[in-house]
Amino acid sequence: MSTPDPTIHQHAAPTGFIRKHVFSLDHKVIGRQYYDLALVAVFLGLLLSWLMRIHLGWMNAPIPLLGKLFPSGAPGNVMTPDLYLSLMTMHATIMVFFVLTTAPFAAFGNYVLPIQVGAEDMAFPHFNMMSFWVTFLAFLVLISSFFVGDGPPLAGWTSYAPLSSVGAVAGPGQGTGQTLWAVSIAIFCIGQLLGSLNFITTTLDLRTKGMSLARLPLSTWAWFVTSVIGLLAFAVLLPACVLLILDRTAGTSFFGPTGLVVNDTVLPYSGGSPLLWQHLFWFFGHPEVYIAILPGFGIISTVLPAFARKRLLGHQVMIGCMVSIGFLSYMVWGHHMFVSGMNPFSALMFSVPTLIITIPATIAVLMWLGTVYGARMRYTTASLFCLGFISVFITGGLSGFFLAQPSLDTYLHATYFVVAHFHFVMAIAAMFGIFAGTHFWFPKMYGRMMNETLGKWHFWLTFLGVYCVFMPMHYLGLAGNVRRYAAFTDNYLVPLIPLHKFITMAALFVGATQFIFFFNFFWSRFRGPKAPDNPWDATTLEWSTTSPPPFDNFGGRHLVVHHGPELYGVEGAANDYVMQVSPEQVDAR
Amino acid sequence: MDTKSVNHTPGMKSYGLLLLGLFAIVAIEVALTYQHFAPDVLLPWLLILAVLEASIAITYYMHLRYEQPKLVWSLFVSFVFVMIMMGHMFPDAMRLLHLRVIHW
Amino acid sequence: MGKLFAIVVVIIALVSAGFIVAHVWWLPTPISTIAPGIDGQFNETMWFTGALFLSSQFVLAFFVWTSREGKDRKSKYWPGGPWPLVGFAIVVVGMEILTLTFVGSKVWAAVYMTPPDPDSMQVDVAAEQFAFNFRYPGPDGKFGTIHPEKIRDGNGNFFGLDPENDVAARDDVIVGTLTVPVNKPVSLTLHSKDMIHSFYVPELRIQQDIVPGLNVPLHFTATKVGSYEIVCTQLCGLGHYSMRSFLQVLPQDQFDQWLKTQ
Amino acid sequence: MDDSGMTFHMETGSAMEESPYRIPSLKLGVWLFILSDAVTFGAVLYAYAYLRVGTADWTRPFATSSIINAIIMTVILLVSSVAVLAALEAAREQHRSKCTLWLGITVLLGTIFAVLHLSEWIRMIHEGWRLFQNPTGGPVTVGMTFFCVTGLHLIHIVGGLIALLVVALRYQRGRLQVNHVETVGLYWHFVDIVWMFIFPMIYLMNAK
Ligand code: HEA
Ligand code: HEA
Ligand code: CUA
Ligand SMILES: [Cu+2]
Repeated sequence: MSTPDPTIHQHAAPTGFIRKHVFSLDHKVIGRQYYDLALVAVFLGLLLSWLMRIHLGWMNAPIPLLGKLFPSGAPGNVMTPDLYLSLMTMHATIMVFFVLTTAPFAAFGNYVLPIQVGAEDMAFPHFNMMSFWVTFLAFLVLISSFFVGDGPPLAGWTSYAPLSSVGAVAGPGQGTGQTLWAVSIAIFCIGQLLGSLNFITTTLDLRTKGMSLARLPLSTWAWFVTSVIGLLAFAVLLPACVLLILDRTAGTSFFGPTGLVVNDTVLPYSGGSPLLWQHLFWFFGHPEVYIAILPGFGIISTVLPAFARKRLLGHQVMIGCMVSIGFLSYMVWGHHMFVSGMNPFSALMFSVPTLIITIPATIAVLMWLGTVYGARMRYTTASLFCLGFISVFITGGLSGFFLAQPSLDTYLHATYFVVAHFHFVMAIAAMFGIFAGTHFWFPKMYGRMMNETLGKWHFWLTFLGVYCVFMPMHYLGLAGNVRRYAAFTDNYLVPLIPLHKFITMAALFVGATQFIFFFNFFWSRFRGPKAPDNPWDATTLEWSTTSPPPFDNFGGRHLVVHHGPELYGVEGAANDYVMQVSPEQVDAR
Repeated sequence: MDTKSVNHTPGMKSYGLLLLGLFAIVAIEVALTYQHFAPDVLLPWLLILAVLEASIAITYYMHLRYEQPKLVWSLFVSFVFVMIMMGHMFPDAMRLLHLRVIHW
Repeated sequence: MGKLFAIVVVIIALVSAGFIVAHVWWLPTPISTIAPGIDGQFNETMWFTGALFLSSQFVLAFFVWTSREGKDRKSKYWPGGPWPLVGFAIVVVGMEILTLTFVGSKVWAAVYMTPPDPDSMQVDVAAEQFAFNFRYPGPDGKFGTIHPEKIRDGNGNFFGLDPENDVAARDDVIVGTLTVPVNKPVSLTLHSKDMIHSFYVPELRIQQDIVPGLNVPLHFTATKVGSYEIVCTQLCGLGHYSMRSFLQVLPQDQFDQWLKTQ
Repeated sequence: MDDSGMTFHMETGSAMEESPYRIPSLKLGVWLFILSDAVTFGAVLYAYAYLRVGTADWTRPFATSSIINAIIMTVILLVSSVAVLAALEAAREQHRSKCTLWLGITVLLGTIFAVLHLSEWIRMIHEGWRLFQNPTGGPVTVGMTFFCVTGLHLIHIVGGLIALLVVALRYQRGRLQVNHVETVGLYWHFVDIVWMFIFPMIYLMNAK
């Protein structure tokens, strides 16, 4: 237990390059490191999704250079079915774990949370540093599966046993590749557990004077709830992955049933159950999807008021929504297993809480709508992404309403309807949350402003584009188009290929527009105009210090908080908004 | 650097007594085991005893009794809740028993 | 900027809904006794969520349209505060959840929780990478025992039977397409020899994973003569996309004919 | 309850809101770690229970001798818990050497536990139990679950021993304070408590 004594947690500013920028204990550096990791990851995931889309649109069209990258996977530059599945698996794993868990939660959380609560640093800086480097290691391990044996695994990001547990006989990539996948995810769990532990302790213990729980900004609330979910969810995925590794390497058969026969030979497994993996995975898996979206909730609820220039409608209600969603997220995991051979009675048992979870979500949406109502909206890129978030989250969430009913899921399960659903809520809504957060906090994180014009172009093209990409996937699903298909050869699928072609073109377009963002990001990061301390007239603590903040965040000052986080458009105040730290007296509306 | 828990604690004497209590529980568990009940009868009893044992250790050895009730509840509720939720696996395990491909 | 956003959102909402309303891409015509129930449930849900989708997107658009910055303007607050909205959501969504669950669980139970009709036709389904095989008990009405070690794809012994020692196995009829008589209840026993596969016939509105190590029961009654595709919907390896078979629904007499010729 | 809470943020100054739990962050951190680790054990035990419930002909491998061995292990672990408490008491009276002594005794007991544990393993391995093999011809899941669950616990024991050693040495040299002894103690009690469930679920439920 050689953790630093947290009660003397402020550590002297490091001098050497290594300690300053690489193995730094400073939560701000770690936050930026997480963000850069997410950027690299999302870039990779994006390229993979391009390759996938091209293949789905034009099954046997040669893709230049692909043969060079994957000699075995793409003879003559034409993608083989197994390569397609491998790319799909990597796309999903990278996006879900290394983008959607790192960017909104670990990156922004690390950077902003301690400042928003008025602390000099996280409670356990060493754990914090470990958390990042462990995650980074996990990423390397995952990527290395591109270069070993016969490539990355093809079992999908859910890695259902026995496909994932019997080893190389199951197909290309199921040898070393799948093992690396399991190892990588196991390591990742450790990293996130350390992170969650840190977040919770920091939020509870290191709040500056006057920052009562009631005065915490909603973003901090979101990260707090998220880390509680993470602390309990990753603790289940970790052993699950270890058991999977044991099944693959040590000959145990947790997930391997008796009498598996692959090419005429009986495999040595006995007595296990494939359903056990699904239970363990989804017990983590569903909370994970809320780990992905809740920070988005928080970011929107913090950013939207700053640009609507009014309080969020129902601050406490929003907290209630997030907490109850957190609770419910543990009662619903079986909705991924309705037709999995699970006890059909359990299906009903899982369906009801799943439907109930839509109520807090609906309330959250209504709170945002009510905030937009009659607002003096300032249309910046950040606020546009907030509005976009509301729109796409509604779209994506409502399709969950279908899937939540077993009687409909028997038709829709494993079709593109599901793909559409989770891309809307995850690939777009959560991403919009990230974008909003990026444009909002960029000045603080890098001390420079992002370019608004480029930002707005990026928003409009992305907003239109993603609807073109993922809305048609609902229609594919209605027509019964099965997901995870490397080619559409069934008679009833062939007529759908034109629609796939359209989606592909839209996807290429959307992907391309992301480069506007990448360019804007890097250009502004080094060339952008210097940022003032509080460019958005926002009220939370991070805006009461310099951009970027000094090493100890507040230059030795001990801030005292006097107000709640969202005092915008206050009558009779000096300048229509009241910083949390400003001592001026105002009647709380 | 001290907190409630540091200030007053049961003290070694009561620790010793509690230890004897724990031994007793273990003895009862073993005794029950050799009555050769059916597993589904035995397990609940063993678990109840184990929980009793654990709660003694948590409350006194880990001093949770002297912490803020808030802490007790946060930890207790979240853990028990998660465990109960995991119990949802079981209707399935039972079914496994019946659907198992016996001849395989 | 706000007006533009509002217009875009409205257009997106209308176009998206348009394709649904026009049924450009839609569920195939149902062919099973349970399908109407499911489709009813489906339409009910579609109406509700469709209404919510349009209403909420329009509301968003409208609010954005009317909210712009102005030095003089004071921002309006939602009349009555959050709680009425909370109540609204709980009531509206809650009621719908209740009704949907009430009806839906009946539908679900009819498919998965009711025992098959006692005099329904027994068919044994073996899934493997990447094919379905179907087995009829033959005249004796008994299935031969399965011996995994005897499974040979080469000589077509997909079920690992050994006719030498096993009388019941001798007359088992093994075919590659599922052929059933129309309007007769069929009860399948699904099992897989390697990975998890899935039995999915969109027209039947039925999907069921085939889990190795389990005998998963499934029953249906086809109501329309014709040939329909059975596809595998659970990722089972590189050939997943190519794993399929056909469901032949024949009139009773033709079915008996067919069974004889096997 | 309230008087004490104020005192502990001395170092960071009263410029802080006080923690709702009124305990040092380190202790809260350890409690959270224990929470998530408990969930991990819960998951593994659930996996074991799931497979066992789903298996008709489960073999019960443990003869009276191994049960007795398990009982001895249990007793030792329980005693070691009290030893840690003694160390804590000593630390509070600022008896550094006495505290280290008790920590040493804990380490000793823990080591004995581990040794007995391993000897049990070796015995079973000689009998032919493996992660993938059941000498009695019953389901192989028996050995598999046994080795995995107890193995996971053994790892925690070893980790705990190392932690105890580190704390003992650094506390002796005056590098650490009471609260470090307390937190390492918390972890050790937790390992003990986990065993309180493994003993009945793995051993007693599998007694011949
Ligand atoms: C960020 C991620 C995220 C989020 C937030 C959600 C949210 C929800 N998800 Fe989703 N889901 C995934 C990610 C996510 N999901 C993923 C990744 C998968 C697939 C995994 C895989 O198989 O690969 C999946 C799959 C999935 C399934 C399994 C489908 C299948 O495989 O067969 C189900 C079934 O119940 C489901 C349900 C839901 C529900 C009910 C919600 C609810 O929380 C939605 C709540 C939101 C709303 C209901 C919208 C709110 C707004 C309104 C209702 C408007 C109100 C306006 C007025 C009243 C005016 N999801
Ligand atoms: C966060 C998760 C995420 C994201 C962003 C995406 C993005 C995309 N996905 Fe992905 N996808 C999944 C998660 C995600 N996907 C999952 C879980 C699966 C299931 C796999 C399985 O079945 O096992 C899947 C599967 C999947 C399929 C189905 C494969 C199949 O079933 O056969 C397809 C097919 O078109 C697809 C396409 C796309 C496209 C075109 C994009 C993108 O092109 C959309 C455009 C991209 C963006 C709008 C995001 C841009 C973000 C940035 C530029 C940076 C943001 C900043 C930081 C992160 C710091 N995805
Ligand atoms: Cu069989 Cu997919
Ligand atoms: Cu889910």
